[in-house]
Amino acid sequence: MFDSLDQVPGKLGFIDAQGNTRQPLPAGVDVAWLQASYQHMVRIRQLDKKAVALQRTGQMHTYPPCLGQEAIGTGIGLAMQDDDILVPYYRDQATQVLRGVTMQQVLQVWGGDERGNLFTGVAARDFPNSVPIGTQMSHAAGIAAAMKSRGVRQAVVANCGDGATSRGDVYEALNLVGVWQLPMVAVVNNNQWAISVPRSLQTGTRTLAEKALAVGIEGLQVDGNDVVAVFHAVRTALARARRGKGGTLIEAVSYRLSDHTTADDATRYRDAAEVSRAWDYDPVKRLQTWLHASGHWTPAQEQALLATVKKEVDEAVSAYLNEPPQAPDDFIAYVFAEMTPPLLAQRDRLLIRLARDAAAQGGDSHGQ
Amino acid sequence: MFDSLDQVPGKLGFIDAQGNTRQPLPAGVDVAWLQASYQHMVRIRQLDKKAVALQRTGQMHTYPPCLGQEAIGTGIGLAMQDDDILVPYYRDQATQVLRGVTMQQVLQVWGGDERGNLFTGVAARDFPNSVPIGTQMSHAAGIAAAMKSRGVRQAVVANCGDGATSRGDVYEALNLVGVWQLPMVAVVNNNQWAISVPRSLQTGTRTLAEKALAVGIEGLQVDGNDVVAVFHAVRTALARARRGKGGTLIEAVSYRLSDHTTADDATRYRDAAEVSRAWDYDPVKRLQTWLHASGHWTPAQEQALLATVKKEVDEAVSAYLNEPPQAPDDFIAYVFAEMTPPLLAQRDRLLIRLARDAAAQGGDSHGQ
Amino acid sequence: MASNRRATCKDLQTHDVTLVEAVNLALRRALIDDPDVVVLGEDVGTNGGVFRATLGLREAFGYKRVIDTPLAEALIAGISVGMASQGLRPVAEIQFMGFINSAVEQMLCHAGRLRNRTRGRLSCPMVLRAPFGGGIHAPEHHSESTEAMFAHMPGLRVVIPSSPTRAYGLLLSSIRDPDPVVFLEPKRIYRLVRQQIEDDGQGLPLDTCFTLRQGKDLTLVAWGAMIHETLLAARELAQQGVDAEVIDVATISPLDMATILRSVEKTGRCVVIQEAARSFGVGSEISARIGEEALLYLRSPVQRVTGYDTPMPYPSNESLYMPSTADIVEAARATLETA
Amino acid sequence: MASNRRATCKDLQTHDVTLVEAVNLALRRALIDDPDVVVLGEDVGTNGGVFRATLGLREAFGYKRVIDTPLAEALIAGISVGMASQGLRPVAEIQFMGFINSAVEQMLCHAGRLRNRTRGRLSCPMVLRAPFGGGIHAPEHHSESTEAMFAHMPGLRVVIPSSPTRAYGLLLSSIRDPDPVVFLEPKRIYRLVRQQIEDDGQGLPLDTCFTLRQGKDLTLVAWGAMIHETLLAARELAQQGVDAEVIDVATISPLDMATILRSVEKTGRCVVIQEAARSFGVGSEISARIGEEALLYLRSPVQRVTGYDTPMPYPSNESLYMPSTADIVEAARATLETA
Ligand SMILES: Cc1ncc(C[n+]2csc(CCOP(=O)(O)OP(=O)(O)O)c2C)c(N)n1
Ligand SMILES: Cc1ncc(C[n+]2csc(CCOP(=O)(O)OP(=O)(O)O)c2C)c(N)n1
Ligand SMILES: [Mg+2]
Ligand SMILES: [Mg+2]
Repeated sequence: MFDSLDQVPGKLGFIDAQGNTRQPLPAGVDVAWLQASYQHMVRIRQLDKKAVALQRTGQMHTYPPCLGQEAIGTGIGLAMQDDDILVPYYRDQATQVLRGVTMQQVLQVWGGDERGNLFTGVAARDFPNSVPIGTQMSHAAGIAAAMKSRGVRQAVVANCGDGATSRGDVYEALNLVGVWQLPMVAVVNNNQWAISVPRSLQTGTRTLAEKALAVGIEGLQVDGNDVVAVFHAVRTALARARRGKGGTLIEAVSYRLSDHTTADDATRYRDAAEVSRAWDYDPVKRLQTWLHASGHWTPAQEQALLATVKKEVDEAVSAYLNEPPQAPDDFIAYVFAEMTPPLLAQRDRLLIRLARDAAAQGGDSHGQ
Repeated sequence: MFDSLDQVPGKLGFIDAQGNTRQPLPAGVDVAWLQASYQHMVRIRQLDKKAVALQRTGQMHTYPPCLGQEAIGTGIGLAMQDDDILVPYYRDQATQVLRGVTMQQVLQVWGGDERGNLFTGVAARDFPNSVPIGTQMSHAAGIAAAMKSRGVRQAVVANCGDGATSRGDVYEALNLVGVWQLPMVAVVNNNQWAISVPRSLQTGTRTLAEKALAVGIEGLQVDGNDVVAVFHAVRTALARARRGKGGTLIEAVSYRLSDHTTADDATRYRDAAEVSRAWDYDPVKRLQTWLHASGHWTPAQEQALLATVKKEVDEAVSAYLNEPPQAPDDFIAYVFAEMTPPLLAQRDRLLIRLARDAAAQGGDSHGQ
Repeated sequence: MASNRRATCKDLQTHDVTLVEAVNLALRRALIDDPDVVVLGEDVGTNGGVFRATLGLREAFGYKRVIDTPLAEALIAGISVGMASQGLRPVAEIQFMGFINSAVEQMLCHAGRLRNRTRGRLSCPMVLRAPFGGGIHAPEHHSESTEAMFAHMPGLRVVIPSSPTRAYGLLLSSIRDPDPVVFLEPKRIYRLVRQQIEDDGQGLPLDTCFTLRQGKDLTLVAWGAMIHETLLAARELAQQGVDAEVIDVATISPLDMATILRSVEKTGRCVVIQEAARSFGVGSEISARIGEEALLYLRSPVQRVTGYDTPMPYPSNESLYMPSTADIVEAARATLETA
Repeated sequence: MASNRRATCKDLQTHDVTLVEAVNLALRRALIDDPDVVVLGEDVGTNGGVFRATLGLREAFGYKRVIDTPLAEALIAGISVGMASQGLRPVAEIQFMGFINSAVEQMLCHAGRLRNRTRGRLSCPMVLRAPFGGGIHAPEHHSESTEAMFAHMPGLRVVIPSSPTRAYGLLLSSIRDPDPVVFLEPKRIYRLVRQQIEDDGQGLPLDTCFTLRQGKDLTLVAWGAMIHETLLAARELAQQGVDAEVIDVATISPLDMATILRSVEKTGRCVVIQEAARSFGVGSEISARIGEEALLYLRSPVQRVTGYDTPMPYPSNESLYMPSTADIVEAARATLETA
């Protein structure tokens, strides 16, 4: 495979930034599909916006927006089969929601509540997102190895950012995918920045896709703001993986339109001009333009969509805000399958503390 | 650089297994040079043999022979300048001795005595060999970064095995070499095996050299049993590095003719036939053949060499065996620049223990 | 060849085995009993592991269940987490404990947290095995005892056998445990003694210390290879008329303090023996807990016999570092002399 | 803009700074004083670090001395070892202690051993800085306290400041120390108080605890952010007529037990406070050492106030995990009630 540069072609793309069709759309991608993708991206953008607002108003903790990367998550989510497994990173809200993770759960995780990871249904065996950058890639390889060893026709999608490609464990995992020919598709969300560190300071290679060459797997670069390109690349790679033909590294080129997280201030380290140029490539806008121009999306449809989406997100927010708190000892109860004697003692201690503090609250508080 | 496959050409070689010249020898490689290389390889092979014998007779601990890899170490050692720095792995005896590490020190290290790492002269800032596989590559990158930051015209050579290329830290270090354009030459000693695990189970790539493509540095594969090829490749890469043109990954293809270490029994996992075929590519033999055939090496010279080498190695062995032991508290004294209060207390405790045990030895022993 | 033992295992044959052979027997038993068990690591296949702990397993169970990995310890731990999350029961070998360090991140951040993070939705029933400890004249980094590092990590069990019987029973229980276990094998005593083991698949509990010798005068607490010197010390003390109780901690974390406290309440004196560096080790936890919970019973300060706060020396000096029987006897006598 | 301060530093101006600003001031001072000092890490350049500890340093000292690295912590530690071996003085930042784990191998196997391994030929004067501890409602893995792991590693110093003054002085000494230092910054109190610091380049000793409050009734031992609650507890105890001595351990390893023992010999009672998981933590070492060396002075068992043997909860429940002032007061009272 190393002989051919075809693996790392110029960016794969179908719909360009102006909403023009660059090449015939792949099988399975029709107007209904495009409308559905568009709707999902709008939905996620609304969720994202709301999450930031919740954080700004003290109703949520640090949140990593996926603004600008909605096409990646949506393309992946639509390409996956139910019995595939997702090993996400922390900007995969779009994929997760397509896999049945509720918006409320997305908010719950960033609201600091482990119950947000209690995925059900299709997502029941998906991983929660991984905070230590890169570490999730070997989980994904392990899952793929389990699939291969059981001889099932399933595959794993594992995601990470451009910065993550500097981590050795990402290389180790992809190397295993190559040598064991594992059914795994790795999608690098190249949003050009790792907090304040630009892509050019992470690695000396021209593309991130070509890192596939070092591990003997397929590699390609796609326009990560083109949901069709992401979908097509991931679907093709997943089919290949399920057929036992091995893994693929997909570099989805995009841009982080937001701050790194709500705790970050990107104006400190990047030009407003660069960001505003990046908006020209907005994945949502281009799809809207395409749908408009081709007569498959009316202002009325848009209005209706916005209303539906707003309602959906508002409901998720209110469910999130009204969720009763966890039992106080939940953080002790799930460490092991059964609480160990030391943990039982520590739980007792916790409950006594809480009773003490409650009593003190009633009277003259000496708590923290 | 990714555009050109020239970086990973077919193996570079000058003198083939039959001792034939495959292409004109590079500048600087003349008969005297070849004789010197040959002599050094013979010297190292003798040292290696003796070390194994010492281990077999209980006079040394586990030892990793470099049998079959002498050309790699010799080529590197001859290519390096005095003010370059070597970050070796544990089969770099040939390079180390060329850098002024004494044979006695080589034996001392594997005899379990830290003083074997007290290199002087040219090697005074070289690293001792690194036991945790791969970890040395980032030391080398750090040294190269220090050189670059000081603006000196020096470079680092860092070595590892084929198995080591699976370690994430090797990738991380090489990636840094690429993005910071560091003056570092990494030589992968591909001896086909990592203990019992063949090269084919480490990675899915066709060569190890092509891993350079993932980190944006030069990569090439050389015949690691051809001392001229190794020398030429390393010298060229070092010159490039010193000129500020960045790093190189050199895969030196060779074969581990010995057991992994004296604690290993390779007959458990590899064919005798494979090993005997590999002897046909013996790096020492081919150079001898070339020298013989071209009339630059006589049986008398060979005999004289063997005698000299035997004497040199025997002297090293006797120096090694007669080295007075370390002070008992040496293992405490060098942990920090100055002994800390806890360590001072522990040293006192050690000395009391030793006195106690000595007394008990005199009387009726109850030591371990 | 060991691969022929499969049939005989089924017949509940009794085996006369060393500790490392008991590990092998337990792995074999687990592979037979549970199709989800897989063994993985560097050189565990054809080579049977550098200590032969996995000898013959590849021949008996094939490539899919006995897997040589690339040389990457973070990866070995990470894929084990992934496999375990999907219901496999990976038993991964780290070749020497000195090479476990790149796996620390996976064990701390993921193995020990997956269940808690997902509130029970996913779990991580994996075992990370590693030979540990010094005394075999191995090269640098081949003699480490860093069990304290793992004991401090929430969500992990740390289990250390000190005899063939306990190796067999504790390893089986570790493999069957629904949560991750770091299983450390004292390689210095891998081949020290043989014991009769009936291969009946019987596990040993992971929540208890084992009292190896009853005694009333003082309590000696140890684990792993130091149990050997500790028992020798107890014998020597007996010759001197001192009756020592010997406790093998076995499961270092979560720690069964009840057994230790009961003993110390009886004897009033305690010596804790560890090979690891002196400060911030497992022995400190045990000593602290005794001080906190049995202070009034203590007739003498708890003593620790330990290694030094230094790296393990290169082999020519490793015996200087290692706690000896004489050290234990001396510490025991010191506790007897006070108060 | 901070970059203008360079000149003023030279004039020994007094600065009214928070702890994180004191870190910045010390880094700046070290960069000015010693051309071999380099600062490196993720986002330490233009961004000035996610907590702004390196704010303005890039502007003042340029790209060669204030270096953004790729996202790879093992690499950050590993290149620091390499740089330090050649006479540079790398001061590397790990963004959060939760991401230090892939650097463990380099710190344990190399940073702490290079001098010993080469019998003094090479050394490793590096500092690995990391903000640590919980209580700021940060995401998972942003609130860890794993200082015990590093304290157990021979050849490393582990230093933890608890005030702006001590941050400045201890960091300067850490940078100048000829051996590797893990320097952990309690981020919860990064901006809690301001202190006047004269930027005179004066370091503070790395071999001593600091007694922050004299007292005769009991000894409270803590470090890092918990010093805050500990001092509050001491004040509250004072109101109750109890005179507590407060010791800031500061240098966790090597541990200055002399100061602690002197205090406990005076007070006979001790509470050790740590935010880290309860078992196998730094507090256990301190408690064990008191039990071993001051048993006869103890009028009551040493108590530990600690976190739980669980991962730090996601932020909505982190306050349940954190030791509180009330917990310290309660433990103190308990030690006073016994014996
Ligand atoms: C191992 C590790 N190191 C550092 C961090 C802190 N951190 C969080 S996100 C981030 C940048 C990640 O960049 P990238 O991989 O490009 O993903 P992006 O956030 O841009 O989507 C960093 C350094 C972390 N979470 N994990
Ligand atoms: C991190 C680490 N893991 C495992 C080992 C044990 N070990 C020593 S050498 C070796 C194989 C190395 O193979 P390779 O890199 O090809 O070098 P070679 O020995 O063949 O020259 C292994 C697994 C080690 N030293 N370090
Ligand atoms: Mg990014
Ligand atoms: Mg090899």
